[in-house]
Amino acid sequence: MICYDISDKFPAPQEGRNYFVAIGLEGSANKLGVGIMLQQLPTKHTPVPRAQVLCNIRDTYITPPGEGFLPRDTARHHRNWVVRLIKRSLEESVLPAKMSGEVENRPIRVNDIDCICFTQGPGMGAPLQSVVLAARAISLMWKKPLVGVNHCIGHIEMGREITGALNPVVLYVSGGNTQVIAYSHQRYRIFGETLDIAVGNCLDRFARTLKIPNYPSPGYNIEQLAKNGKNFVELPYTVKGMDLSMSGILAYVDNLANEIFNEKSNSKLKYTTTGQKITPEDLCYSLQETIFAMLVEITERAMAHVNTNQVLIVGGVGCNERLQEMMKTMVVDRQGEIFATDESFCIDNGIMIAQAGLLSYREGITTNIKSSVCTQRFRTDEVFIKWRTN
Amino acid sequence: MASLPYTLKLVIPFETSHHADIALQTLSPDPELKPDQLARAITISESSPSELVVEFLAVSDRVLRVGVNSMMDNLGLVAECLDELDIANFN
Amino acid sequence: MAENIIKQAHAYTANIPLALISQGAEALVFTSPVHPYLPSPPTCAPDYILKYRPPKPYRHPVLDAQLTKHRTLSEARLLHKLALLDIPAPRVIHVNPKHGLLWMNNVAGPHGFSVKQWVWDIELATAPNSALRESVMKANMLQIGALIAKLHLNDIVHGDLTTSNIMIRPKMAAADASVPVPPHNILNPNLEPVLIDFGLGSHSALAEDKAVDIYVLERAVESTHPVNSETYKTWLLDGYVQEYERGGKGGKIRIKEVLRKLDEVRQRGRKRSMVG
Amino acid sequence: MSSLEYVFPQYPQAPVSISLFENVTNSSELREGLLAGNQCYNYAFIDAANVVSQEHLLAAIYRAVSAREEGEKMRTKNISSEIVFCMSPSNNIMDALKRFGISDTTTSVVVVKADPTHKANTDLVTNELHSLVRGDMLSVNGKNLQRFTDLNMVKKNYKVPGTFNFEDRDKLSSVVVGSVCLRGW
Repeated sequence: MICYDISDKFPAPQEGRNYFVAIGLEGSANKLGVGIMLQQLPTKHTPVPRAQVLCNIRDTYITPPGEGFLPRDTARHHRNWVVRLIKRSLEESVLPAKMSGEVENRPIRVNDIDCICFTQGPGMGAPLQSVVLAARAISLMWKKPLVGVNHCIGHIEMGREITGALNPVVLYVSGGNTQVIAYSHQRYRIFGETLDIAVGNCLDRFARTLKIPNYPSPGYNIEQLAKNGKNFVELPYTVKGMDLSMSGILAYVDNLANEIFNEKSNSKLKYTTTGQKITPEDLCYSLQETIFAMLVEITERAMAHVNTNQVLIVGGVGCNERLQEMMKTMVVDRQGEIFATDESFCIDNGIMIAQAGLLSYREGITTNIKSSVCTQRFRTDEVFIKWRTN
Repeated sequence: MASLPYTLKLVIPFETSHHADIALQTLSPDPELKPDQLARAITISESSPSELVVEFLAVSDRVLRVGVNSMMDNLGLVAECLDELDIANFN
Repeated sequence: MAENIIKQAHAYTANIPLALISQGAEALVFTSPVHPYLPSPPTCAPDYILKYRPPKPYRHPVLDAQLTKHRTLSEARLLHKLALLDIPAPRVIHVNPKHGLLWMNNVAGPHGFSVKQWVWDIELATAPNSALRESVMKANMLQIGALIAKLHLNDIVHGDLTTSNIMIRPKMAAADASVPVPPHNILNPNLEPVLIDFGLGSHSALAEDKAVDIYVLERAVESTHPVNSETYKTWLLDGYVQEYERGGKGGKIRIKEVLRKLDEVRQRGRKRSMVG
Repeated sequence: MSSLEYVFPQYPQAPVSISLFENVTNSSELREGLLAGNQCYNYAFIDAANVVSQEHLLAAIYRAVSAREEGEKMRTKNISSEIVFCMSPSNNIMDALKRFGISDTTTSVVVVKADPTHKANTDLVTNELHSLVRGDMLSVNGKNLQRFTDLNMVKKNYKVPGTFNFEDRDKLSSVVVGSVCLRGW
C-alpha cells in the first residue's frame, strides 16, 4: 500500500517565479534515467503551457546475447551510475534567462529544483531500491520533498504532454507491462492487460532464444530481422475479451526456433506449408505480426467501449514502427488519431517521472521519506489522478 | 521468533552528525525482506553523533553475510551521494 | 470507414436491405426485413439479424482469414448448442465463416427491449418503493439470474454480460405463430429474458469464469442503474442461486464454489494483481 | 398441382424448383436412375421423412446454391447431390446421400431442381417430373412438408438429444437448421 502526504494547500512556485522544476529518477528495470523538467504556470497568453525538458539522460545495462538482466546485477549497475547521472543532469540543464529573470541562460542550481521524483513501482525490487536510496539522500541534502511516482503513470503523462493527446486510449507496452488504459473519474483504468508475461518480455526472451544482441535493445533487433521475414508462420493467437496471454505463443515460437537450429531434426515444423524452410527472420516477422495484431485488437475494443478515437502508445515496445503502422491502419479506419513518441520518451526515462511527479506535487501530494519504500507491484489504477477533472 | 544467534555490529564514521543522520534516514525505511531470518537495527551511536551503528541478528552466517554485503553496497551509494551531490558542490 | 465496410456487407448480401444497428470493434450488426432464404412475411416484422465480421486490414491476411472464420464459427456453434439446450438466445439461420457472416433470428421479437432500456422505463413509469415496481422488477430479475444459471450449469459462459446484452420479450405463446404477440407493454406480467451477443462466449467449466460473468453483470448494473443497483443485484443473484440449486445433486456443491470465486473476484476486481 | 419455383433474393439468376410427392411407388427405379448417372435424373431427391420444416429444406438448398453462386468448391459431383449432402449434419458424403436421399422404401419425396443451365420452367419441370416419379404431387408449403416428418429418423440423423421437446416443431426446425449450417466448417 502506497502512502502519500496530501496537503490541502497547493504549493506555490519559489518566490518571484511562475514555474516549477523537478528532477526525476527512474530505475525500475535495466534503464537508469535522470531527467529535469520545468512546468510553467498558465498565463493569459498560454493557458496550457508546454512542459520544458531541461535534460533527459539515460544509461542502459546491456547484457551479453542470450542473457537477460538479473535484479542483482541491474541494481549494481544503477548504484554505480546514479550519482554520475544526477551530476551530469544538473550540469547539462540550462535555465533559460527568461525564466530566471537573469541576463543570460545559466546552468541549473540545486535550489532551482522544487521536488525530487522517483519511481516507486512497479518494477524489479533491487534496482528500484538502489535508485530510491539516491533520491532520499538528495532529498535530505537539498531539503526538497520526495514524490513517489507510479512508473506507468509516468509513461502516460509524458506521452500526453509530448503528443498533446487529450483523452486517448493508452496502450502501454514494455518489458514489464502490457495494458490498455482509459481515463475515467480520476483514475487511469485498466481495460485489458496481459494475463501472464508482457509483450516486451516475450520479445526479449525470444531474442535470447535466437541469441541476438541485446544492444541497443533486443526488441529493436527483432524488428530489424522481421523486416526480412518472408513467410508468415501461424502461431497461437490468444485474446480473451480485452485481455491477452503471451506465454503460450512464446513457448510455441521458442520450440519452432529450437527445431530450426537443431540440424539433426527433420521435423516438418521447420518448413512452411508450401515446403520452404522457415528462417529466424520469418519467426521474428510472424511473432510481431501475431502479438501486435492482438494488441491492436484489444486497443480497438477499448476504443469502442469508451467511445474515443484517440490512441496513445507508450512504453519501450511503442517505438516499434511495425506496431505503430498497424495501429495507425486501425485508427485511420476509425477516423481517429494515433499518438506515439520517439525512443527518448518511449523507452524508460527519468523525465517522465519528473513530469508525473510534478503534476502530483503541484496538487499538494508528496511522499514522506518513511513511506518511500518501493514496491514491485503497483497497479496503474491505484493512483488517484488529482490533476485531471471528472 | 526463530533464534538469531549470528550477530554483527558495524560502526561507520561520517564527517558530520548531519551526514550520519542523512544516512540513517536514507537507509532506515527499507525493511529486511525476511525479518524472521535477519533482523537489523540502524541507530546513531550514543557516544558519537557522527557515527552510524548498524547491528545485525541472523539465523545463519550465510544470511548474515548477504545482509551485511547488501548494507555495505547501500552505504557506499549513500557515501557517494554525500561526497558528490552536496549542495555546496553546485552553488 | 464504416461506409466501406457496410459496402462489403452489401456485396455479400445482394438485394437484401440491411440497416446498421450497432458497430463494435469486431463486428457490425444489421437488421433486415428479408430472410436470406425464407419467403419474407408480409409485414416488416419479425426481422432478421446479420452479424458481419469485416476483414481487418491491419493484420496479416492469413491471420485475418483464420480469425474471422474461427470466431464466426465458434459463435454459431455456441448458439447451436444453446438451441439444443432450449436456452433462449438467437438461433442460427445461416453462417458463412469465410466471409464472416452470421444470420440469426431477432430473438427479442418486435416487442422486445434491452434490460437496460426496460429498467429505465420501469423506473420512470413506477413510483420508487411501490409494490408494482417491486413485483415486476423482482420477477424479471429472478428470471434473468435463473437464465444465466442455466447457461452456467451447462458450462457455457457468455463473456460479456451487460444489461444491453440481455433482452426482455413477451413470453412466446407456444409454437403457434398465429396468436398475436402481446402489445408493447413494459409492465406485461408475462415477460421473459433472452441472451444475445455470444461473440465472447465460450465453453468453460471453471467456477472462476462463471464468477467473472456474474461480476461483469454486477458492474454493468452498477454503472447503468446506479440508484437501485444493490436491490437488483440481490435479486439477480437470488435467481441465479435458486436455479443452480435446482440443477441436480451437483448444483448445490457447484454454486458454493462459484460464490466463493465471486467473492474473490469482487475483492480483487476482474484483474489479477500484477508484477511490474 | 405443380412444382414451386423459388427464388432466393440474392440469386435471382438462379431460381430453383421444388416439388413434393407422396405415395411414390417407383423409388427403387428412381434410385437406380440416379446411380446410373442418367441425365434425366438430374434432380435432388430427398426423403421427405427427414424434412422438419420448410425452413429446414430451404436452409439446405440455400447452402448448396449459395456455395455454387459464390464460386466455392462443391463437395459432390453436381448441384443435385450437393443439395442432398447439404441436408446432412455430417461430412461423410456416402452416408449423407444414403440417409437423406431416397431408398427403395421411400414413399414421400421432395424433388429439387437447381440447375441454372436448365431453363427453370415450372411447367417443364412439372411435366418432366410427372413422367419420372410415380406418385401424387402435392403443393409445396410448410404444412405439407411437415406431414411426412419421421421424428425418430430426425432424432437419429441429427443426433438431437432425447431430452429435447420434439413436439415443438419451430424449435426442432431451429436445431436442424443449425446442424445444416454448421456442417463441415
